[in-house]
Amino acid sequence: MTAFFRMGGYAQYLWPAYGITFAVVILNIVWARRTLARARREARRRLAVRDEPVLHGEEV
Amino acid sequence: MSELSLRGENLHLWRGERHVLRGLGLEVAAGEVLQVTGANGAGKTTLLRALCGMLYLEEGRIVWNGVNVRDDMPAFHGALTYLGHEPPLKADLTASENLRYWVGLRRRLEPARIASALESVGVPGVASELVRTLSAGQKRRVALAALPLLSVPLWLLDEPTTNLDTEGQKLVGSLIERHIRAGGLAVAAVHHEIFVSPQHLRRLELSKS
Amino acid sequence: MSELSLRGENLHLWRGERHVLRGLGLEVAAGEVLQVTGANGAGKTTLLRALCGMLYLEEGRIVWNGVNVRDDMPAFHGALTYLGHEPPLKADLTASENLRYWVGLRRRLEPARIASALESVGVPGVASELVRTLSAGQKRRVALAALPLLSVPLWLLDEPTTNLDTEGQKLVGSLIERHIRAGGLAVAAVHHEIFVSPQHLRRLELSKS
Amino acid sequence: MTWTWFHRLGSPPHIYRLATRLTPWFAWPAALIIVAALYGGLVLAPPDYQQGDGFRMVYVHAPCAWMSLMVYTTLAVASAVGLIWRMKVAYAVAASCAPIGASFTAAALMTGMLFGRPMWGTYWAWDPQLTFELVLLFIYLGYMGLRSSFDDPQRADRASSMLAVVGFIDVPIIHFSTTWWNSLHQAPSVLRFGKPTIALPMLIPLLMMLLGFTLYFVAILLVRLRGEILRRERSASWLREAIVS
Amino acid sequence: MSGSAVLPAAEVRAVPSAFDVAVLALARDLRLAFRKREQLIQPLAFFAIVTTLFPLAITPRLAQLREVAPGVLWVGALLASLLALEFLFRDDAQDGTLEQYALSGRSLTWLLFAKTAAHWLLTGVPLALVAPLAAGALGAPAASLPSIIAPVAVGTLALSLLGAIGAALTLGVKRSGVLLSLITLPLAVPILIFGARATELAIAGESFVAPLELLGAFAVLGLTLAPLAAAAAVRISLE
Amino acid sequence: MSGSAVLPAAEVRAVPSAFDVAVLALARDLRLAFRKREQLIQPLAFFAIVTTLFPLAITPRLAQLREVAPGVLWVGALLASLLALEFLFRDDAQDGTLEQYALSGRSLTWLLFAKTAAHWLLTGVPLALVAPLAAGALGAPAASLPSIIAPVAVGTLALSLLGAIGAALTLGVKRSGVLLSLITLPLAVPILIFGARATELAIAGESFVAPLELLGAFAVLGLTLAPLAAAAAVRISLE
Ligand code: HEM
Ligand SMILES: Nc1ncnc2c1ncn2[C@@H]1O[C@H](COP(=O)(O)OP(=O)(O)OP(=O)(O)O)[C@@H](O)[C@H]1O
Ligand SMILES: Nc1ncnc2c1ncn2[C@@H]1O[C@H](COP(=O)(O)OP(=O)(O)OP(=O)(O)O)[C@@H](O)[C@H]1O
Ligand SMILES: [Mg+2]
Ligand SMILES: [Mg+2]
Repeated sequence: MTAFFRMGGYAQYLWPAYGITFAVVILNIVWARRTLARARREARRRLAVRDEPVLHGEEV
Repeated sequence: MSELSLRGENLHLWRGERHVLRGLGLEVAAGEVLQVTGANGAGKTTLLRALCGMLYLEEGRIVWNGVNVRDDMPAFHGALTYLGHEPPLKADLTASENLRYWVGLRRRLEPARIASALESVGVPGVASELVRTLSAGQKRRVALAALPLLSVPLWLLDEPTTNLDTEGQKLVGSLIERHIRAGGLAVAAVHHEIFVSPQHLRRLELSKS
Repeated sequence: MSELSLRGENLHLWRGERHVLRGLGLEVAAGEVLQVTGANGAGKTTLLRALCGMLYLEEGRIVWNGVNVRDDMPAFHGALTYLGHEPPLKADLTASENLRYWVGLRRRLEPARIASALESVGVPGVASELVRTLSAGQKRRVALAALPLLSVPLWLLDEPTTNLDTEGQKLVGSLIERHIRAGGLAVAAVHHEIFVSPQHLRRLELSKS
Repeated sequence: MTWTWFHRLGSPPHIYRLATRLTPWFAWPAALIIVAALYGGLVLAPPDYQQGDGFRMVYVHAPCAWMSLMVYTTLAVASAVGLIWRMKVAYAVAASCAPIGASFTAAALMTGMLFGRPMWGTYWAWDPQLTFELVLLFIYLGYMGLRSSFDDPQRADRASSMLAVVGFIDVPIIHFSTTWWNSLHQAPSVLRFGKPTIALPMLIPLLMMLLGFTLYFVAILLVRLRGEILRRERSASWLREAIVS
Repeated sequence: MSGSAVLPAAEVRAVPSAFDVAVLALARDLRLAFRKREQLIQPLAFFAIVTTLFPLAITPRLAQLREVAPGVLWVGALLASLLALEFLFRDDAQDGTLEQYALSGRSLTWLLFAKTAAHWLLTGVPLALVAPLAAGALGAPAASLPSIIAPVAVGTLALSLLGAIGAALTLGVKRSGVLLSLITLPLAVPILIFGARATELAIAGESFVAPLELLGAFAVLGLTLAPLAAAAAVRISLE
Repeated sequence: MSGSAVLPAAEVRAVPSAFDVAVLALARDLRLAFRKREQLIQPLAFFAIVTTLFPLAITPRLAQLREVAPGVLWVGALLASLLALEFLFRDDAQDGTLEQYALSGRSLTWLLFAKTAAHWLLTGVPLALVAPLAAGALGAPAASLPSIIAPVAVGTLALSLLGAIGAALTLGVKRSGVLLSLITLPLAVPILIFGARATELAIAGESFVAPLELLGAFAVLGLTLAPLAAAAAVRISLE
């Protein structure tokens, strides 16, 4: 097992590389979900405004 | 069809999260000026910029002489001039150079016409002074001098009387009056009275959303 | 000596080749507002900037509470605020951040006061919006909100009503009125009527050279 | 008639619903394949005769590098489609690609550097492929910077799409630079014309990784795409239906 | 025909040609530059500073300086050209000039071509003229100095054209700042590489025709494509 | 005492101290920078681009790059720092903030000190943190990289302080631009020389205490003198 983690002496480069890659993988998932959630919130707010009656536009 | 006309139909526009124009309709014909009024933040600037195609309309269309302007933007732009909150003058050019380069993009101009235009807006002395050294009202007058020189039919004016003294505010009225009498049309956002004869004037009041 | 007063004596000033202020004298006492009028280019902005020491006077002196201001510039600056043609707001800060940093240089401020100041100038909703996204009149109102917060006795206002709707122009009047009733004094360059009670108002008409 | 599918492709509500439905079909296979490939690459594959266990870094480096190029290609193609056919959804795809691609380009650079230290004895060299990969990162950043500096999403779409199309020249430069110049970096051994040049037990996990990351990319893209569509669609009544679901 | 009073027939004939408009815009930019002299000297000053600082920061041994001279020269020229580009467009965006261009209904291709030409005349040409001096200071032999001019002149032309596209893309943006560099520099890398190569050969006294031809090819490509692309970009960002 | 209503006694006590004012101004600049992210990344992007362009233009051979690395690093840092300085003051001059500072009656020394600190925090510190990466890319051995940070950090502090004087002198000038560089750069030459020397020694793995101490001396001198000089300069240019 320790041999596995030592990776033939390359551990100090190999594990950071894996760490970086999977950090990016996870981050992308989190980011994507968060942008979707934010877009939904904004859309909801817009819909609320839209439901109000049209106030202006009358010529006097 | 030979009559000039500008029509906005069902205009919808958001700025950021605000639904500023909500189904607005308007119409101006040759010989008319449409005064847009409304409280600060009601959307006057937004409307004017949308009319000249600088803001994207979510819905609705703008019709110039019966043609949707999206179909021929350059022709529409060639027929209008827009004057915004800030006069589009180069601080390091003189007043007459500014007019020469600004108007010269669209019309051949004799220098004499520039001089007489500056005189007609009450700043005959500034022709060869750098715009950097002019007072706020003098700058505004130089920008106004460009309007008749451009000789385009449609004027979109956003608070053209800013920084002007009372005499200057009358001047704006008479500039517009002369323009629409010659068959032009104008949309102007002005808070106070515009000095034009009432039969030419129409009003559009924007209310704050 | 305990009464606040501002006096200008024999002010002379050139801008470039123009002799703009030519032996001008003026006086304002606590409880008064001096309205400076004059055609565009008459020298209103020049006068206001000279009064707060940002333009070099060729001749003459400015006296604050009996003391020549040259003798104690920081004290004089600490007692005045100057609002020019352009509201000094950072486009990338929100309205309330702008006020916090601008006023905070001079006074400790609770956030609640900023909110109420914005409300008193009619833009309660913009506190947390970037100034970049405000309309011209909304920006002007935010700048006006700073005036009472600063609580300095002398206001120098250069066309404070620019871009404001009619309700906003009344607002400027009532801001000034409240200030001078509390013993402050103001010099304001405004083309049209200022809405303050006539007994507080004095006028200075600059004629064009 | 035959073009109905194309128009449906351009219809935001349709795409929105499709994206919602398809996401799990990409996400779960991606997870499974990547985990299997990890096992294959870290445990099953024998050490390289030259690079020893260090070669196992390729199982993260190559997918990252592959993502950086593939995502940019998607971005550029979507941009071109948007410019030519004025298709809103294509712009939304392009906009969704950028942050994904940029992050994987950064990852490719970093894993490459970690790879380079034991293999070449240096973290960095001014080798054409490496340099242009760095340039690709700058292009991604420029694209995102350009997008974010427009207030108006429609303008942002069109302006940034032109940049994306112009910037595409960088992708073939990166891919073929190892063949054009004789460089430090390994020439393509998998993605080449003809047969791959590495041993099978090493190759299979690598191929699985590439496949897994591609599926993963599609899944992330679909989620981001929905956000972009929601942000663009202001008027349609289906918005209500979309956010209720 | 009430419109005729506003646009009488005589006026319609008075509309200047696209070429006239370009000449006018060019004249305007040049006049402005000569009036704001700092805009004129800014690129030169920047270039001079970069090439002066460099020998101070590394070793003053000329032999070594000569080796890095092409790099210093070209990085300096590239950055100087780019800074001026930002300058040229930022001012016009701020004071509303570009808005007026876009709303004039005139062909933007020609207007942008004029702005690009002004940029090259105001930065590329002076840089090309000063480059031999800088190269000399960095230890290039006197005989090689005249041949420094051509690559810099051609390279900066290509840079100006490339920069025009970037500038046009960022035209709708109020605060472009670093964005323009970020967009343009990655695409300018080939010009830099071939330019430095040409200068290196010139300093070594060898024939630099091959890289110069490549630079020329970039410039010609740019001349034919850049104004079109830039105009398309402007139309896009102001539509 | 009618003035008392305008300035009641309670209000007078509410006047913040000079230090509070400085903290407020610093907070403002930092907040602004984090909001306009391009202002934050501008110096870093510039530095990154310069250090990327050099190897492309000179030679990709690391052995040779290593010799010019200190020069590239310091010229890049100097220019990045200076460009940001112009930015930091230009915006404030344009929107009237500096005018309000000058008319506030508060000590300009502290306000300018705050602006200088903001400048260093926003450019010097990030540059110092990125410099090892750049040095590594230019072939500096990995072991030497941590020791790259200190000279750059101290040197950029001295640069910021020096730049503040220049910026203050050009404050009354609306379009400072190139003027600032012309005033500041000649004075920055000693910092450049000692900084490059320190970096050179650091890369070679030798002791760089001597030049670092000199840089430190410049910084300390700057800390004591620069805010005073800058405030005097502002008072002159706004009188
Ligand atoms: C910072 C340094 C590095 C960068 C920026 C980098 C970049 C890239 C890129 C862009 C690719 C994709 C190429 C393509 O699909 O055309 C790639 C693939 C690859 N890289 Fe790197 N690389 C770096 C260092 C290394 C090192 C040190 C090694 C190993 C000695 C390495 C081994 C590989 C391998 C095996 C592939 C897969 C090629 C294939 O089979 O198609 N890389 N790298
Ligand atoms: N920097 C300058 N250099 C030269 N002349 C100047 C300068 N600034 C102003 N002037 C001149 O001084 C005169 C007064 O200008 P000022 O701005 O004070 O006028 P004003 O009364 O404020 O006008 P407005 O109502 O238009 O604001 C003007 O004729 C102007 O041309
Ligand atoms: N870029 C923007 N982002 C977000 N909101 C904006 C933006 N520009 C304007 N707005 C908002 O749109 C509304 C209308 O602004 P607009 O400038 O059209 O008002 P206006 O009627 O011209 O007001 P004023 O009389 O003050 O000039 C305002 O509430 C403003 O806050
Ligand atoms: Mg408005
Ligand atoms: Mg004035």
